[in-house]
Amino acid sequence: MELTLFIIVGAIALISAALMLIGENAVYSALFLILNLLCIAFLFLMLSAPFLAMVQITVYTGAIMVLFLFVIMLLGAERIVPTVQSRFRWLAPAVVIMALVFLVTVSVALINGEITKTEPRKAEPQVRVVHALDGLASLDMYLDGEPVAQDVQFSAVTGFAPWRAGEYELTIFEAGADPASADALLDQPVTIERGKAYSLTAIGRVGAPGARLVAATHTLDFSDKKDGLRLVVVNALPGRASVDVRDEVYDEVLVSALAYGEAHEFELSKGERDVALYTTGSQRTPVSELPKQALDANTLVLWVFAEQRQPDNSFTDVVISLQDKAPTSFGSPTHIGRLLFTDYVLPFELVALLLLVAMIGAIVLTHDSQAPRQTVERRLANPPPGLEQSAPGETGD
Amino acid sequence: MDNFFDLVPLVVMIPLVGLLINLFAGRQLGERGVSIVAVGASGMSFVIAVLLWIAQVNTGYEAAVIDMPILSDWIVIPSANVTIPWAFRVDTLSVTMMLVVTGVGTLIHIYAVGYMHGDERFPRFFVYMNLFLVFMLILVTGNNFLMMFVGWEGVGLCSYLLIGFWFDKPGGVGWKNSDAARKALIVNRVGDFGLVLGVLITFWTFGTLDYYREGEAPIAHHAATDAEAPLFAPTLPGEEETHAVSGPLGVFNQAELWLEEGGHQVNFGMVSLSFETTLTVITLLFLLGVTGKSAQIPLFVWLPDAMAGPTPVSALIHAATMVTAGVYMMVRANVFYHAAEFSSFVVAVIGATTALVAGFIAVGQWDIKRVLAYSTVSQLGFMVAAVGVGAYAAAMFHLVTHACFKALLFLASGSVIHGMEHGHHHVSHGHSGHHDDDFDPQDMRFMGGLKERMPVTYWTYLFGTLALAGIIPFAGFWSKDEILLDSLKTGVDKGLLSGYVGFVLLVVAAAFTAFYMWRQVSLVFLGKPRHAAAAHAEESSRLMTWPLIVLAVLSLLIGFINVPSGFPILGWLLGEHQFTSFLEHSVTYAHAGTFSFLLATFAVLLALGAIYLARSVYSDRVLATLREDPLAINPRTQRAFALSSAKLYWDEFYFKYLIYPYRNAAYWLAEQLDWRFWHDYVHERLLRDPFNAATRALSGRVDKQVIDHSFDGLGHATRRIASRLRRIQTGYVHIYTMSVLFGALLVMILILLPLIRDWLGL
Amino acid sequence: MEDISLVTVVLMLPLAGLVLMMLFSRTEQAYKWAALVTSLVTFGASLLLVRNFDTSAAGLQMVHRVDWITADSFTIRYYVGVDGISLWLVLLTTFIMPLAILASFNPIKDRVRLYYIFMLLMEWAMLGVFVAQDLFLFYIFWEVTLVPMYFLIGIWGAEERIYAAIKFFLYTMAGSLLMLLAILWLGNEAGTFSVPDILAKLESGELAFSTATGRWLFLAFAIAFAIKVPMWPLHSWLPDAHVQAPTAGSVILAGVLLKMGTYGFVRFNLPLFPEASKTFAPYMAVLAVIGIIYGAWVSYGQKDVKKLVAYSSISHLGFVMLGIFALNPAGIQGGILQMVNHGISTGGLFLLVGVLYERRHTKLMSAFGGIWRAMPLYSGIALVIVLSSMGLPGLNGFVGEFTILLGSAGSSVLSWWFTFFGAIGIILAAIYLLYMFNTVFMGALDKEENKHLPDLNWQELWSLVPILVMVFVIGLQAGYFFEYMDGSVKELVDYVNGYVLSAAGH
Amino acid sequence: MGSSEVAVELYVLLSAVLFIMGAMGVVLRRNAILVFMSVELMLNAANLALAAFARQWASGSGHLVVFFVMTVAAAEVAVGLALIVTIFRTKKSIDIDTVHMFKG
Repeated sequence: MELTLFIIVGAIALISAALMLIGENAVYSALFLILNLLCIAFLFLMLSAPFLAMVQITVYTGAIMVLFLFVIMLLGAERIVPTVQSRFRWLAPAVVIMALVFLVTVSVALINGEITKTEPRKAEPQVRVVHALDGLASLDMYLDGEPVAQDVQFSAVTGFAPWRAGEYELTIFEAGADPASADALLDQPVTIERGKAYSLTAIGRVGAPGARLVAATHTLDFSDKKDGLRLVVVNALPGRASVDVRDEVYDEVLVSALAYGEAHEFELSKGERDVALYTTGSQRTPVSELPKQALDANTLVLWVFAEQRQPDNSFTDVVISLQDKAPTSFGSPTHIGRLLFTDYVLPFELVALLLLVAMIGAIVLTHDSQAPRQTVERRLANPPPGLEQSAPGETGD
Repeated sequence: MDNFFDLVPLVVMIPLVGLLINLFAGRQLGERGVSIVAVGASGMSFVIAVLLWIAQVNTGYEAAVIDMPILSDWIVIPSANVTIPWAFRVDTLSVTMMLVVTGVGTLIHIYAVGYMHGDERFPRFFVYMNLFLVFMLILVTGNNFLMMFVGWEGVGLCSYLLIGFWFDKPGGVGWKNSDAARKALIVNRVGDFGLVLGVLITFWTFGTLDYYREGEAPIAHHAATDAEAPLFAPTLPGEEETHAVSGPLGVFNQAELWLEEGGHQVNFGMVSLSFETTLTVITLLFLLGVTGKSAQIPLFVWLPDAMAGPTPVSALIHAATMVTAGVYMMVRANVFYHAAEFSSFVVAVIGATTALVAGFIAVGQWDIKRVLAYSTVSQLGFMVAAVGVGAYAAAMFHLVTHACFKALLFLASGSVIHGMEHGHHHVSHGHSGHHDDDFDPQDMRFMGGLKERMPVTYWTYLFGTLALAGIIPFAGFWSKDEILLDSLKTGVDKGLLSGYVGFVLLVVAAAFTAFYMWRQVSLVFLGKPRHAAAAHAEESSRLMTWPLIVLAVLSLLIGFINVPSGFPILGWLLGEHQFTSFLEHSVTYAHAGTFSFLLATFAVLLALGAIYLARSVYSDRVLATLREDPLAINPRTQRAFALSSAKLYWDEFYFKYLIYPYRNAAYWLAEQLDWRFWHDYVHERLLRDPFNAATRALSGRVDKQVIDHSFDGLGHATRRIASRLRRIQTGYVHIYTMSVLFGALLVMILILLPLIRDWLGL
Repeated sequence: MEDISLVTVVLMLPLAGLVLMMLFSRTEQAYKWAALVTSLVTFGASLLLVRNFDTSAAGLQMVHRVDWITADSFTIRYYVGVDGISLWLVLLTTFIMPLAILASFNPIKDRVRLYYIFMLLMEWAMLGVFVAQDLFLFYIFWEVTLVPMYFLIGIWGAEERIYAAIKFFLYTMAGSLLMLLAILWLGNEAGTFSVPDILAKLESGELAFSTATGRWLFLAFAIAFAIKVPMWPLHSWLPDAHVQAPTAGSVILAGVLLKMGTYGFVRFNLPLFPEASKTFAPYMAVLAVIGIIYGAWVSYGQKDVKKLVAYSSISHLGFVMLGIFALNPAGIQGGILQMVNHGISTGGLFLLVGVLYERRHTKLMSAFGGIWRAMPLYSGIALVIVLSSMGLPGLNGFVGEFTILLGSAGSSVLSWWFTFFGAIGIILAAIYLLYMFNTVFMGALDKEENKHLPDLNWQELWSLVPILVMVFVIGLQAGYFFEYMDGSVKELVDYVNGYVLSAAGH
Repeated sequence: MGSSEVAVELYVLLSAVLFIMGAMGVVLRRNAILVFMSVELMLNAANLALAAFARQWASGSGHLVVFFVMTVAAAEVAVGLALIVTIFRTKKSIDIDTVHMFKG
């Protein structure tokens, strides 16, 4: 499917480029170029670079090409037929030979280069915060003092945010507390690696010995499974030392003997599921039940089984269930923006400066102080004979 | 009393301050102010030298090493173990030299005030004179060879500046003076080349350049038998170590220890020599330095020319002090020379030969100062020969006495020249319109009969002459006698050839000395004036005559400081070998000779005979009608006189075989080899043209099309190159882009080469 | 990102000054002064370098290291710092520049703005060469120095300036291309262009190349540097460039640019290719000694003062090369000090020649004579500088030459013949310098047009006085200067010799 | 690698073809504006390759470089077109063969 699309778009790109090159009329050439650029924008999309595609369309087709068209129109240079034979007739064959050599070289490199065999870099790690800590209305979470999320309500889950890989000290505070002065409610060292996403989950009950932080790990790799999805189950029930998760429709145990505070990740095929939680060994009454739900392929699913103590000291079950598309930051505007303002600030500013200079330069260049505007004649494709003669450097013949 | 030694930097500093004042404020101060500053500086230095001498005597001749204030160590390279400090050494040898330099220097400064009166660049002259004192004192007070070298080259510089002081005299004289100055410095540099190499080897042999370290006393081979055991018991440096390390000892004591131990091997760099051979090499290289500075064969040629400078300069630098630096250095390094027998022999032969050759040449000169110059060379030959035969004390003694009487002679000759100029001025002023261009106030042929016109000058000159000729009881007698005695003794006692050779040559030289000096006295002062200028000459001013008188007295008396043992009456009266025993504290191998009545009588009689001979050749009758020298007329001596007069064609020889070839080779190298061939031919034919040819081949068509109008056929070489280079830049965007693409493609292929190779299965 | 190091500050000051100058200066006068002030401020900042320098440490100091271009297989860094080897050369550069700028106040009347822009650009690039510790960065600065110099010669030079400029450019460029290849090869092998990193890898054995490779690389670097020095027989661009360049151009060329070559040998050739250095040391020393004698000899045959001084550079830098390839602390330290000395003395000589040229518009020695009479102040200063160049003890030239000879005499790779012939250079220097001094300054003032030459004006005087001061300071207190280089040079020598020993031990 | 994705080699090949087409345009066309457009084509070809490799190595840097290239291209076009306009004013032609002032 994608290949077909690629072939079609690529073909259009090639044809439009060729037409642009051989066109006699500059306006047509420009239009073909626009088409070509649009094709490339499309290819960008296919390469999961939506931002670039947008920029390509707005900047290139929108701004640059319009400028081209303006200039062509302004100069009246739509049609230009060479008045004299080129001096360099050997150029064309030479270029063709070079082009062939180039293409052969590139092909050889592509065939022998084994680009695809190189290990792709793993995706950037992602983190999110899950609040399942009973007795705390909302919390702030920090990794090495840097806020991950603030003011997270109980049973809420934040969206994935990209994070740098490394080892961190994970701490949570009561919402609004100053991490510098206040004591952390809980802390836990975690390791964040590339190619993984983490649901940083606070579980248990505030002040109780069982309260802890769990970094539930999702693997961000779907290359080997077509219809698979990854499911993470977290046992956040302080009272249940070990639970089983059963699928009631297929009557199979998805997870068995999940201890308190443990997160288990496993793969599942897509489909509809009706899941309940039992104390290990028992099949009688479910501890907790999930509503029936459909699980899609290529998603990350998180189930956190927790409880909340009511004012009357009874416990209510709280099940946090979430299904996300796998977080791909790659190519997105946020991703690019983040890179732009961190690692690439200097080049970014340089380019900005360059643009400014170019702008001023263009103004200065076109500002013709000597000649009044009106004298710019419309010189068309066929300049009157004699003009060629007056070009400097030619006078010596 | 110890603290007095700390004054030694002042000896150098005071003239330095003096010269700075005169340099920056000379114009404002006026002649009077400048003289006061310059003479004052020199005089204060002398006073301090005297204080140091007294301190020496009172502390039992203990040597001291004093660091330079203000400056810290000069060259320090920790990783190479190089430490060369700015440090002064006060010991009997350096104090002696200080006294001579500042004492004679002060007198000459005073004299110069009168002599230079009215000169346009009066302040500048005294700046140089003080600068000379600074360097000379650094030379003699420095505690290491490199500091000595500072002074060594510095005095050479002053000599250059002062010889060329009148560089702008009209009529070609200015150029002659400048050339003389340049000759002096370059010839000295040749000597310095040897000295530098010697210093380098010294450093790598001993790991230091210090003579002695602080608190270290000289030790001698036979120190054990000496009643006065060394105060300082040196610890032996690690002898097993194969390369020189900076040991705790100065060079001389290390040398002593190694000599005593025997069999020491010197290893540094790629050199490996026995210690004795090393010493021979070092001393021979030092000797090259000495021949330059102290005007010995083969480098003595600069000194006679150096008389182009003002007379006080000749007296101070080219007679009394600077030229004796070589002697001082060899005496300083007496430990080395004593150990290096072969070098000593060479030294003795060179010294004695120089003494004889210069004495011979002096006979044939007409210029009053030139005679004295050759006389100086000859006397320096005596001193060097003395070192060569191991008579270090005698060499120093002769140095001291010679400083007095030769300074006296030069100053007196300056007084004569002054008088002659005065007379000439008087004459040509009186008969305006008539003046002879041939007149030269220094030519003895124009003089005569000045005895009556300039009595003070005459008497002082006579004193100087007698001292130089070695007539008892004048100073020259004592010192020259000691040298002759020592060389004979070396020959007889030790059986060394150098002693015999030295003695014979020196005796003949002594006879020549007496002869040419009396010839000079006769020509200048006796008989009747031979020129109007001489007839109208006038005695010089007090400022000039007083130093003459003082020096004359010194010439008479200074010899008594070292009366030989066994001399009747005087020895008992004045003490025997005072000077030698004074020096012994710092010069390890200074030793005194016993007076030989026979030899002394022989020497005096020889001198008197030579004087008598001179008196008879240059009798009043001859002098009255002198046109040519009687020796030049006499067929028997004609040839010898011509040879002497032509200075043995020594200069001509150098010019023909060294200087012209060097210069012509320089022109050839500069113009033909470097410029025509290397610069033009190689560049254009071998580099540029093939490059252009290649370019043409690559872009033939472009070339053909563009060449016609971008090439200016009449352009000269430069423009041609420029336009040829331009040719590859046609200005056509196509060509540029094409080349860029081509280059990019090449780079790409280069990068992908391994892959392509795989693909092709290579 | 690390803190901005002082070295970066010094390096960027000329550039900052340049920008400010272009933004705010309007008149020619303003341009002159802005350039002067910038160079003076840079000099001041570089003095802080000396103050902050820790003489007990051997390695790089005040390092500033930022990744610049990161690729998978290599990294190019902005990596600057000073150690004992480069410190005084940085100082030399910042010292010479104000003098050169001051000396241009009067002579440069044409395209003033552009001139001072190039001057500051030049300073920036030269400083960059001396502080860069990344081969790639070094190469960039190395090439950048060519551009302003090319224009300085080509626009403000004498009659044959275009020829000289092109020749200068092509010769240096040709040499440095080889160096570029070697740099790329090294960077590719080592995965980094930073010299300290490469050295670390060499030492740990992570990076190793065969003896033959080492020698080829050595030669590739050596040719680039040798052309710059220039070593005999690659010197034929030098007289052209020197003679045609404007005074300040010659001063910079002789004062700093040539040092880039000798510095390159010490900085790159010795540590990177110790085995090759030791193998080639005698051959390099032969060229050095030939250079010493040949340069001095040819100088004596010149008729043009400026050419004489130009050729004397070949002789002086021969000494430097001799010292460097003695491969012992004394030789190398002497060499480094001699680089500074030569910069000061020969820079001074070119300033002096410039003064004469300004007045008479000729550089032929025969056109002068007796100048001392007409211009006493000028001649007095000239005397000191000539003497310093001649190596009079107590002045700077001597200390360098003596230490170099000391090193070469004690060198375990050079035979004593090198010292012997090197020392002959001392005699020959006196011959050509005194010939020059005598013909120009001494003798009778017999040419009418020379009789009323004005003495130094204030710009000329103040461009010469600092040189005079340094001549004495270095000459009298060389120990102070050696103290700063000692640690670094010792480490270098230990490394070179240690490497050779261990190689021989196998 | 997901089979649904098109192999990176294809993208690179496409980019190479586009690039060399652009190059041919630069060398062979004489209309300055067309030359310019060919340059744009080359730039885009390069961008395409960059984006493809960026995906391959899941590196954001590739995208960033593409972004910068685009920006620089915009600047370049602004200046370049300004130049063309200016040259046209003086030369009354935009045939680059008539403009060879870059001669050394």
